[in-house]
Amino acid sequence: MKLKNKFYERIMAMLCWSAALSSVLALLFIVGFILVKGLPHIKPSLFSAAYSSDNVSLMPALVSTIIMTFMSILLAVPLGMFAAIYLVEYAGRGTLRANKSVMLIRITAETLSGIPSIVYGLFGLLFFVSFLDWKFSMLAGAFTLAIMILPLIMRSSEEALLAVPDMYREGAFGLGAGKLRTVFRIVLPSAMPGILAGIILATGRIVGETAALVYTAGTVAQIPKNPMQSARTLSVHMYALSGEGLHVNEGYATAVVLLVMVIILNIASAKSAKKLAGGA
Amino acid sequence: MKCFEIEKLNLHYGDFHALKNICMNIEKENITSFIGPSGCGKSSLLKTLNRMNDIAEGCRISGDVKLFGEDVYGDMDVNMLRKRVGMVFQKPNPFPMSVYDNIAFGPRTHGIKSKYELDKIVEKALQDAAIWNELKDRLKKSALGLSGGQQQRLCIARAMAVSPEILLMDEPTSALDPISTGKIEELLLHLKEAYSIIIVTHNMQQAARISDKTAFFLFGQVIEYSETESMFTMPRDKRTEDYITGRFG
Amino acid sequence: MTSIKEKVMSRVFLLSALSTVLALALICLFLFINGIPAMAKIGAFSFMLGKEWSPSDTPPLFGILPMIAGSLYVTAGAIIIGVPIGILTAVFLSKSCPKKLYKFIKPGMDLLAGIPSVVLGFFGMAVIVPVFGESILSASIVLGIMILPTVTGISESAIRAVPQNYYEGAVALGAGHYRAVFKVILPAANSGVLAAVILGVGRAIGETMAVIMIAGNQARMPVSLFKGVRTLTANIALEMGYAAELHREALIATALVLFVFILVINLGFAALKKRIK
Amino acid sequence: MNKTVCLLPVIAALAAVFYGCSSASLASFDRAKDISVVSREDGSGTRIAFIGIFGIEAKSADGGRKDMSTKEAIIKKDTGVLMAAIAGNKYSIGYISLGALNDTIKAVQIEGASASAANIKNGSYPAARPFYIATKADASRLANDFISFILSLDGQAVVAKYYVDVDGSALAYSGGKASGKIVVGGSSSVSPVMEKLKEAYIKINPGATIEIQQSDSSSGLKGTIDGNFDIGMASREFKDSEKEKLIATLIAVDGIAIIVHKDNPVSSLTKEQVNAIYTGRISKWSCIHQ
Repeated sequence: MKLKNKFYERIMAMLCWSAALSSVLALLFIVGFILVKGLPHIKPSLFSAAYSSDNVSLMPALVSTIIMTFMSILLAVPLGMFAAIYLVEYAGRGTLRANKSVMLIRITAETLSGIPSIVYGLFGLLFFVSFLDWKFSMLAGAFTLAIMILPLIMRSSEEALLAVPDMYREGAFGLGAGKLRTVFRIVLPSAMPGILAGIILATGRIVGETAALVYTAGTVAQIPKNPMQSARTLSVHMYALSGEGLHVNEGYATAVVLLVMVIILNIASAKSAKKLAGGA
Repeated sequence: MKCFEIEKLNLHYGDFHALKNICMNIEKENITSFIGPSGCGKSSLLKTLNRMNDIAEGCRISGDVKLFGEDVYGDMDVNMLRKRVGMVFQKPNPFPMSVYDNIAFGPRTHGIKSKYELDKIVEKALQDAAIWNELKDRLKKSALGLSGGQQQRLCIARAMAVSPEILLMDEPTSALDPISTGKIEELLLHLKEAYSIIIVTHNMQQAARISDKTAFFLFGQVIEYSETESMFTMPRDKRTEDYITGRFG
Repeated sequence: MTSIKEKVMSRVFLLSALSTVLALALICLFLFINGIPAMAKIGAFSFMLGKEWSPSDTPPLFGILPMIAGSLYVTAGAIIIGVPIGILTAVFLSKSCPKKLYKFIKPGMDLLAGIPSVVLGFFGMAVIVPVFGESILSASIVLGIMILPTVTGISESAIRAVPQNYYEGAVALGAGHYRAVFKVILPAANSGVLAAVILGVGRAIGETMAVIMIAGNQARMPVSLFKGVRTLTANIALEMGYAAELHREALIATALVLFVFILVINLGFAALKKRIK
Repeated sequence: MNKTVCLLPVIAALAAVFYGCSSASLASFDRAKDISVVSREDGSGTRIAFIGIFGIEAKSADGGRKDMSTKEAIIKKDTGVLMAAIAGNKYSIGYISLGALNDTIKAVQIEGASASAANIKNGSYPAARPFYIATKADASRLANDFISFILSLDGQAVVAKYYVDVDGSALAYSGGKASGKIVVGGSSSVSPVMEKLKEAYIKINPGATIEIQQSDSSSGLKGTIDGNFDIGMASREFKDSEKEKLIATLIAVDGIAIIVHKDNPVSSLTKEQVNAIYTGRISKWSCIHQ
């Protein structure tokens, strides 16, 4: 019987180590593959200002990605943060009516976060592009993305607000500060790192998004002059290149740039999350 | 007859010297209590006896501990050691499972599979822990629904289900109300014939009431170790006297 | 004076919170308005259970059963590959990983989670497809890798949330490290792990870009593990660009089916979680 | 010690994957293998033209039309992804626009004629299809100006580089400098040449901005009818419903090349064989005796 236990321990140790190892190997394999295929094609021409069918520059896509991210963050962060403030600070903790509304908002947010990006793309096409007649435009893309990342920002802001100890609030109330002043002066500043981590996580999702944008922001490869113009982000650019088939190498180079952006975002998010853990 | 022989035992958590040069022998089939102010190393010594300290980060041990003559830190299988030396913790920690599965977890771990045998073990363990009639009709219910006192007696029953030779108790009643504490003390007195019991406690009346021998710890050292009778009436060391009379905490 | 500002702002906060409800309502509204008429015209049964999808023929046939089956097969494949490895990795990270190793693996998993699906599609097309062909197997492997970080991350935090004294209780009874982890800690964290699996399912069934490149997109019932299949998402993405009138509404109805699918999975899980509590 | 024990199975598995990839391309061409047929999505102009040319559709008495291609065909959404699929699968067969040919894959001869612009002009290569642009009667001045540029000598010179230009009294371009913005959307086969034409036109008329939306023929025509696009691009004949609403202008003729993997010994097929492969009547390479 003692042997059986030792056998069980040995087997489970092997399983856990192998699983972790295969996860790491999968990651190294993918990143290695992208770097091997993409790095040789990172040339200055790739970053020239204008896109043309000969010189498939990704600069317009890079600029559009930054603009698109900025627009969706501008839309989603205030909404998400205010929603989190309502859920944590204002929703009457005891009253039944408030609880029901809190429950409704929570379930809605959870459902929204589960919706596939292709369904968002379709909704964007039906609502923003044709119903509101914005046609294929950055604005339509930004609004669609804003709805997509809203639950993410709401949840991370909520967690950050809940992490703020109650004694801060009591201290402020004790000094006669109103609820609003307490929230904006005391609670938000100390929750900011957590909210920032959430925003960066959301940016990571925007950068990697394609399905939702193809049907809302279109696939035009020039730097848009105004929000109503269609534009492609880096991921959409990579998808379009693979479609045309003439510039697959530039597609891999775009993948390398995408990977670098995701790495930078992850590091920034980890840093700000650490700041939250390191004391308000 | 000795169950544990401890010679020149030193223990470090990182650079904190928790136990300094402990030498003592613990008698079989009686209750030995460890008393002393918090942080004096009594719990650390208890956790050394069944190697629970191995889990603690950065814990280094020197010197030797023998269980019935066998070196605990030698090539003895640690899981078998913990089967023979059961432990009950300060805060009751039943598993988030049914009462039955809690008790049966130990025997199942050590290879007992047949339902018939498990039923017998569970019933005997709960009867030994004097809680059978309270739980016999809710064996399938979750253990987390029980009261603090019931949960602790369940943990004692769970420990006994693997039929250990020795029971280590780390302040078992400090989290319980006086009535449950009384029940557990009565239980320990009853269990004395079957198991050697070592109990760490803050409650000196408890030590005086139920233990045969008592050891007083201070700053990681054994100040005095003798019959409970003489320890509480004629303490040899002044520091023991000060602690017993409550002059310091 | 401030009380007016207070009242106004508390309204603003409430409205922002309700914005999510508005968004969901709009999505449901537009999907139902555009999807339901098609279902009615085609006939809900022949649409959901029809085995033949050929929209450009005259008369067109709109049966999405092959795509529903395709989505289920691929998602099941992804779960079979992604969930066990994910949970085992989560146990490894939370219970038996040396500190210095953890500092590398954890950011690695976050990076794996951040890799865009189009990049994974490229990887799948260039590495997995030459070996296993455009098939359910290839799609399952790539989707398995895609949901791996999600399952690992959430399972790990669920495992870490289990109180340490359960582990000590088990070990004190003479249970080995892994027996204590798998027989006490993991069962205690089951609602967190289940949430991780449900999120994994949601992500796998909702994936489009990677699936289109490697799954073969044959609009017929799945034949074998080594043959390709078309998922609901691929069906939408492949044909949405050019679909007209009824065909376009049929695709929106496909999105509606997918949307209801996800809704059922999430609400079912929420009910299950309430029952466990 | 137990760590190394558990490294072995994982490394062995990965070695197998690597070996799997490399060995697949080294082994010679096994004729007994199934043909893996690759086709484009339903709306693609290339597909509609391909099915028309090779007769892979059945016309029922009451005017109904049924696409007879085999359901086993792997579907690829764009030209590039289809070529990558052919290049990655030794036993595959597919079709693309002649203009997109490159050295990663091999084009086979049809009825004895190799796929080239010359053979299309002299009619020996049977698989050719028109490149149309579509406009509504009320098209903007800039749109008409751009179209007149395309049909002009300079426009057709750009076309001739890749496709078969349309003979005709191609006069030098002498259009006015119209400014403003037009949107050109549609076939992914026509988009590459349209990008070239746009770049050439912008050089002459910098005031104009032309936005190109790549998708496929049917969506291009539909977008033009709906007003989303000023000019639609299609690489197939117009349906009757489209003919009524749109003015079709032929700007080029493009061949459809049947492509196979470079290691595939087959280098010539008859129209009948292509039809048999794509309707699933032939499923193994051995049925094609060279």
